[in-house]
Amino acid sequence: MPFIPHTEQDVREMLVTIGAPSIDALFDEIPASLRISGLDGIPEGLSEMEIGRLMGERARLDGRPLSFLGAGAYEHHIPSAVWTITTRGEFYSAYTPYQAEASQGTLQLIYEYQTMISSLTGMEVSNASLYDGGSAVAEAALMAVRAHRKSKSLRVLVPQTVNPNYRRVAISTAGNQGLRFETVAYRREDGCIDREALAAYAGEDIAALVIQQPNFFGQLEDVDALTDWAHEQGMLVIAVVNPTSLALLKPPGEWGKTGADICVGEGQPLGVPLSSGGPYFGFMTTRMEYVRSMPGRIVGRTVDLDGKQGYTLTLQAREQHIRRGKATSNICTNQGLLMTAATIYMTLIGPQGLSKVAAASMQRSDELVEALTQVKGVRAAFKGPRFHEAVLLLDRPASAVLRELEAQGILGGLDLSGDYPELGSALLVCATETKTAGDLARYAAALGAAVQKVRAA
Amino acid sequence: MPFIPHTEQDVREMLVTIGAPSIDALFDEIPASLRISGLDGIPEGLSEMEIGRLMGERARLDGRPLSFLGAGAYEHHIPSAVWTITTRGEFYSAYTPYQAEASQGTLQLIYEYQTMISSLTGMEVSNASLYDGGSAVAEAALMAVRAHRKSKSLRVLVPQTVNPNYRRVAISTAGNQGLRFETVAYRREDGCIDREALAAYAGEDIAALVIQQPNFFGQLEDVDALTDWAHEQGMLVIAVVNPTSLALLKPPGEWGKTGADICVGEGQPLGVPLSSGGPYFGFMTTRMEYVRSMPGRIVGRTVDLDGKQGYTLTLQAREQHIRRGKATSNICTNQGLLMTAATIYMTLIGPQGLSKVAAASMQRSDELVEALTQVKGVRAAFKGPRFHEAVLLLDRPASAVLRELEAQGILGGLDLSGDYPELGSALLVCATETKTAGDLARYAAALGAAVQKVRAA
Amino acid sequence: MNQILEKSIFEYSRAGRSAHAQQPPGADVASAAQKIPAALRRRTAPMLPEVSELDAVRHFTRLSQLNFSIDTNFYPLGSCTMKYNPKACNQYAMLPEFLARHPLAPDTQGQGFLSCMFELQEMLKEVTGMKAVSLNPMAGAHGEFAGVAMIRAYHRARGDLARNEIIVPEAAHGTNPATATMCGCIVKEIPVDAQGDVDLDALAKAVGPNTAGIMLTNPSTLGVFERKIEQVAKLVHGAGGLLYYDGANLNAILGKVRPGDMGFDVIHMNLHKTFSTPHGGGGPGAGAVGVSARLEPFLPVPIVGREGDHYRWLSEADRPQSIGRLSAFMGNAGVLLRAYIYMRMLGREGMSRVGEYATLNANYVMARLRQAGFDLAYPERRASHEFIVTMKRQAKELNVTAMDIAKRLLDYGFHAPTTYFPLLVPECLLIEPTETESRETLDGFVAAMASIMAEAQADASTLKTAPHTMPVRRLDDVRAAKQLDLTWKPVNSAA
Amino acid sequence: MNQILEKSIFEYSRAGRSAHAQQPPGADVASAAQKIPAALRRRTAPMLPEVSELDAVRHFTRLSQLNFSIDTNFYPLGSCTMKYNPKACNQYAMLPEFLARHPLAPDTQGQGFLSCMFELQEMLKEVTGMKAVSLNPMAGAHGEFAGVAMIRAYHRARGDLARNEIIVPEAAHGTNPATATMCGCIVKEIPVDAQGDVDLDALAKAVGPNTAGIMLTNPSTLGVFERKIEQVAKLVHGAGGLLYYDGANLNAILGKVRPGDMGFDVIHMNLHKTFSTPHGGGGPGAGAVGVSARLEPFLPVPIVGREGDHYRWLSEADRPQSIGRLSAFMGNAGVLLRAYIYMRMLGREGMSRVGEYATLNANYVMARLRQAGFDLAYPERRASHEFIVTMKRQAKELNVTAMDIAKRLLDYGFHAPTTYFPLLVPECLLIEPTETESRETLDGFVAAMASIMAEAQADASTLKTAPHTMPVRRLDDVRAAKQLDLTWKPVNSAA
Ligand SMILES: Cc1ncc(COP(=O)(O)O)c(C=O)c1O
Ligand SMILES: Cc1ncc(COP(=O)(O)O)c(C=O)c1O
Repeated sequence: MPFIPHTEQDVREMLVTIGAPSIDALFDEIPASLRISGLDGIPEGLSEMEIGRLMGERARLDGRPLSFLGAGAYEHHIPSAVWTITTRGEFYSAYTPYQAEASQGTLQLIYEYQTMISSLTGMEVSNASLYDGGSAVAEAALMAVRAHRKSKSLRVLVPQTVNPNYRRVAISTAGNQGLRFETVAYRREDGCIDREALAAYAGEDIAALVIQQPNFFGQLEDVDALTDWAHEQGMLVIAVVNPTSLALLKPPGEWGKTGADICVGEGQPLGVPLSSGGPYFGFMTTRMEYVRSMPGRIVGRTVDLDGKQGYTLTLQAREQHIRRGKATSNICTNQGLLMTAATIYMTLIGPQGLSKVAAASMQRSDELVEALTQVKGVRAAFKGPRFHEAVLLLDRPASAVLRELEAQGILGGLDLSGDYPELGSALLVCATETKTAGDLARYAAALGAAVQKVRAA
Repeated sequence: MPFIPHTEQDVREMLVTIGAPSIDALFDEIPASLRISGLDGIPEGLSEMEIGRLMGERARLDGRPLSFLGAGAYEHHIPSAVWTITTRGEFYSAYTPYQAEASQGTLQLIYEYQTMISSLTGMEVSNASLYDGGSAVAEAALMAVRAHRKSKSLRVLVPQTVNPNYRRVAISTAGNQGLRFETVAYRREDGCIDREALAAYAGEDIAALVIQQPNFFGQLEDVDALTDWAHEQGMLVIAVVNPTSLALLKPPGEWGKTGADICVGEGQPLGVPLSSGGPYFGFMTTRMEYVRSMPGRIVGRTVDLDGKQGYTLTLQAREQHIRRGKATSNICTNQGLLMTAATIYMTLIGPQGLSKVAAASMQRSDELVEALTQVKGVRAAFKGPRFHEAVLLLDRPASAVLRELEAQGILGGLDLSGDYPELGSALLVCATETKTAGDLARYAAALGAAVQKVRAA
Repeated sequence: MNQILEKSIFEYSRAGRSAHAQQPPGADVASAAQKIPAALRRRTAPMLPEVSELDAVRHFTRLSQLNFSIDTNFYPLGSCTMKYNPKACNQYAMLPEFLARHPLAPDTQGQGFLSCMFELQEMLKEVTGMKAVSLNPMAGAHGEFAGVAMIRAYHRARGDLARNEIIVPEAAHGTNPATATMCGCIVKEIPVDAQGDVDLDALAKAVGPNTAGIMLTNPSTLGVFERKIEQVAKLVHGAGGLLYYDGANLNAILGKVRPGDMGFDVIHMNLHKTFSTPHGGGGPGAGAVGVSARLEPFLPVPIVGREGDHYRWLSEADRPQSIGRLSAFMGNAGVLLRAYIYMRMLGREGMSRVGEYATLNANYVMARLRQAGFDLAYPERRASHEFIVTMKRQAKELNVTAMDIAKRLLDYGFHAPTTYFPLLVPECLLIEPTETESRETLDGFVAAMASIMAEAQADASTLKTAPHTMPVRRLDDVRAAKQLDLTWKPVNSAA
Repeated sequence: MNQILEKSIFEYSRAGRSAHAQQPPGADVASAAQKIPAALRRRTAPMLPEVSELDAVRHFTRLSQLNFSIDTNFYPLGSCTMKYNPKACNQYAMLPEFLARHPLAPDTQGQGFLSCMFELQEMLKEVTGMKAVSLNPMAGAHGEFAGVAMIRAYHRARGDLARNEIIVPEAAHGTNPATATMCGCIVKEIPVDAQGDVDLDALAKAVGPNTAGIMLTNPSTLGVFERKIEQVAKLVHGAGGLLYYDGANLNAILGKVRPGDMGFDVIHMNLHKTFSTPHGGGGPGAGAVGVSARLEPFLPVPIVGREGDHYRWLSEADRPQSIGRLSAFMGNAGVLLRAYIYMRMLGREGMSRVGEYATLNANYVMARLRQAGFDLAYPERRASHEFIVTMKRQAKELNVTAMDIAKRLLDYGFHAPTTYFPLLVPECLLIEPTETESRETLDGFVAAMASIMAEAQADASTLKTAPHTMPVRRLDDVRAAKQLDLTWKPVNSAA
């Protein structure tokens, strides 16, 4: 019996101890009318050897195309040590560290994570992870509304330059509590928040402004001015950031005169494989004054009976298992293992390394844009500084071009026509430190051919 | 500096402590005439990301053909847990357990290994591994000569049915001490040791007879009669066995009236990946009476100062670090990690599982022979019982047929024409539990086509 | 477990040290920074550790050894289903192609992955008896959220706008009321009776035209099967409400009875419990949701659909009534792969055995602890896959609490059961052995419990000051919450 | 490290239990057995454990925690070069294609693997200054064997049949004389002088017409560079002998001086030392051999050759004078891949830094221990990558031995240095920090040594009964060797 250790003798003797005639008798409190006799729709069990073969075949089906996709999930080098250690049974198969004395490994690691991510974002405190970047934005909006001292407003401004999927998640999640997310247009010339559109909200009672930096287009927003403007309007500022970029970009804690109030983002770039979209983790940091409004677990350092330092979950009164219906969030299981990987990643990559990853990614993406815009009919959509993504405009339908590229084993970027039809045929492309000059050249050549082919068709 | 932690400040301060002006000065005892200034022939260093990419490309070059090769290295299912645990840093990066108190994990594991492999081979004691199956045969021959109480002979009989590479290794290794390996022919009808050829040695002063079971052709030797004959002649018997087969085959400890004297073999089938030929491990077991003649490390159970049970290396007086020129062998570093994997493998597979692996492998190889001999011009070389390998005779040159198969992504077996030219065009093929009916059918179809193509050419 | 504490990674850090092989070659930080407008540039480096690769490996390896885990210890944590996580699930979910696949890669570059997801949906439908499944939610609570959001969307779609009350039994897990609140609902708690079943009278009084639905787990968190489930369903449905099944306890009934057959309209499954994906020291999980036909249109997107031989994502366009997206991409894909592998390895029979042997183990430990003199919260009832011991008597007589027992168990090499949940049973220990533990391990646990009881009678201080063999002794939680110390600060800095 | 002992895996075993998912499906044992003649069949099952997968995982995970290792502890084991084993080397050597490749697969199905091997040969030639390399030997001692066998083959090929004496300095590692014997040679030991250099007079007396060669490591196992190496070479070559270089200490001189330039004719390299492949609790290693031009024809096969763009194995046919094969296939291929990856990551500069920083670390620890009052075996000399402390004085004055220090160090979380080797220095500790350890770790080690010395002066019994914090206290080796207990036996069996 796979994963069940019982011998026939065990079962017999255990039933005697229990005083039951059969295992089936243990289910005698279940109304007979409800009992089923089996699960005919489930295939027969496979041995590990068989499932290994099957999964190998399926993996090969997926292939390994050369990808220039970004849009919220980024291909970065992951040091071998990261997952070698992360998947050690003691991390992999432990539960939430409720028994602190038997969980100092996980607890200390979370404390170290909190330190790193707080410093990276320039904020004072962090939780131990949320589900992903999208849900972190939703939680941040709920938190902003909850934490706002002066306003009871349920309105949150979410510019169009915020990842459209984050906006969707925020609406699906926080919309249920009546939060209203209002979009703000972007400027066509630089792909940044349209300050005039924003100015229209001046003087209104709004809980928070969400600012994504770099924004969904990869462009850099003028975060200081935006933050100060929002604060002047009495709004809190929710920063949505790419952690890699923070090696070079001003951290949210330093935006404007007083810094953003809540900072969230997708932790995936920090050592988490792309893996079809998950598991990733959302990070969230904030000012100490808002710590009791924060959702999710938090670890604190304390002392034991002998005065020895140790770590434990703290501020649990915010959480559902204590506060139930009045908790700051319903989150229970979080994304601990991914946070573990990220902590090891940040340790291995270090401050210099992260700067280099960020710089190399910027360089590669600049070179990519340079190379691709040599192709006839391809041009950059926006002016102004970027991080490691860019929007390209094509004179032929992006979907058709992407299909041609796919046939060459290249994933050429994200077709923006669904979310940003006003851009026409637009592609969001990304290159990180993992791309070589050869990769870029290969893409450029293939794009030239693809555009020509589509034009000819 | 990859893998060097020193900061510039560290270096400066450490040199002050040492009292040396520079690192270079630390080499001032080396005659200047010998100093080199660098290693120009070594390429520049690669980051982990770059080497990862390079190795990925090289791995893809090697491909993943469907293989029916055996001949001493066998494809078996390896439970995921085996290498997950084996590569844990505490096993992977530890040294030989010289400090027993800080190495109880490795030591207890070796003791458990010794128990398992002794029982599997039906012998009393085991060492903690030798380099591989081939070198184990060489060590066994040396040991037999050393341990033989009555004979000083340096002659060892090694039938042709013993893996030709094992014979080569034995000669290259033990030949230096004057051991003479004399071959014994096999019978053409059943591929087993020719008893008549053997009988020619009756009455001679010979240290040992080597018997491989199943033999190199996959055929089963009449081990009882051979063992008894050898013992009657005053020879020791060295058994060379496939550990998987021992789930079904009589263990060497029970061969004939009193059992073989030394048992060795290649441990690879027990959870070790094929990996181009290594690292594997040689196992060696023997009777208690010969334990002091055994090469390699041995672990014993003992007690500590408090009378608590614990494990330690023992009988070290046999070994080179104590006995130096008079040691039983020069072996020092062995194949501990592979033995670790094998111990976990044997634990996970269990006695029933190993029987099933052996049975399934026999079945698959019977089916393979059945399917392949349907092809015109292909027939089985030998009659008589087999384990999981078989020799096929082709009416066209094996090398040409294999090349055709390779083009279909199939490694069709080993061409025996080099080592056994008397067989004509012969292929040694193997199928284990990893092969499906579909795999066999694919091979059979491809073989049909290949033979036809060669015939046409 | 290691007993020696490990210093902070920041104490290893030295300016200028690095794990050099991890840094991308040829990066020109200065010129990249130059391209960033000065005002947007970072001015001071983040405080990430500056250590060698060996320092990092050694530090985190040592930290790992400070943990209990399934791979090292029996972990009978009630409600959490801490069963063996097969290594194969991890290995095959981490095949290079799966890891490298970008979430926005087209369906055509993911037929392998998508086929696994489709089949997982189908299998989850079968084991739960639901009509349709969405794999998006990333944990149980996230699944609850999806479920309650669908209930609300359902009522709203019917113009039934007043229904904003969610009923939960008092024994419910904290996520249930918290979820209801997150969905903008009002929580109504109802009591359970002395046998652990829902108080039907109270329920009858609670339901009404505002009832959106009820959230139940069955077997409940009291470790017993809700015998009146059919009446409950009738009452709630009769009042126009829907039934939500908290699948945290699905392990208990796998292959024996299905939520869909009990009348539930929506269910979440904790794949990290029932389907053995790892808990990872807090996560990730996966909280797939299943629904009856009437809720199908509201399922969160994306969902995997099959058209002939081709698998593709169904999104908002295919499901216009969907409650929408709950994650930026499609949930915890890698966790789902692990669950898929696990389910395929177990297969039809294996799946049914889970419930059987989880129940056998729980009833066995219950029987043996009862013999050893422990008080059961529901002595008349069968245990489901878990059961409750109450230390109420001992708390009075010996002044030892459930927490003392829990801490002392750690010294015996066993992780503590869940303590103080469910809240309504005083001094409770919720014990869930799971089906993957051998009888010898269970016997060892019972022996430890008996020995601890004897210690309590001899000298309770051994328990009150436990644990004694962990890297730290009992930690001061009150201080942790009062003197917040949430990030490491350099010794010289003004903390 | 875990302090709690783990019971034997056989104590977990129960008849009929199994890790079921590991068993091949559809195997029919009875009918397979039927095909085996009754006399050849196994009658009783082997005593392999019958346990669940969880039991196995838990048992071996717990066992692992009972070990010190590089990944958890500083391990200054002299002569063993216990440096960090980069995780990348393991990960990329274990790519599925590499693991699946059959050793007899044709060259055409292995150009990726073979190109790595070829380049590894080339790199090893460069760092050693030798003319040609064979990767076959599976450990240092195996490489020694190959080397001495080649020396013999060389003399034999020249008809110089009397040369069967191998000279080794008394400080040589045990494998050196053992290897000479294995090769059928006679061992002649020669002394070293007070400074640790070879006694040239003794050498001059030892060489002669029977001299096959000399085996040396340089720096020697005394931790010092053999300054008279050029004279040694001249003397031995002059007498018609060849020079063998034991590469165990190559780490010390990487990029600074090359054995080939010193006059050595043949060398083995311990890839598991200098090139950081893991020690694996005892192995595997890899003992590639390099030779000067005159020995090239004798190299063990197979060797990787390149023809244009194509790599192929060279075998006996290509190298008719080869000493032959030393392994069934081609040595420890997977270990060689790890060494290749390591060397490529280090590259040209990194390779030279190894020797520099290994030497820096050793001289630093030596200087600090001297300050702390420890006696050095060769106080006048530079340390190479290792050095010797002698406890001779303390043994007399305080009755504490090198072994006592070693055992007590374990309590401080440090693996002990090599003790009682080389044999000629009384009460010696051979200390090799390696280049991958940080200064802070070295300082911690020195502090521990100083503290132990203080303990020795205060109350030597603390040391004599050490270790105190390991899972077991000092073990009775004498009993282990006298009352041999080498396999587990069921309690009921007559043991
Ligand atoms: C009964 C019950 N419901 C819901 C949950 C929440 O699940 P998750 O932690 O996956 O969010 C849990 C988890 O502990 C639980 O035990
Ligand atoms: C100086 C010296 N020579 C030779 C050897 C033997 O090498 P191996 O253990 O790889 O066989 C060693 C290993 O400890 C050594 O230190």
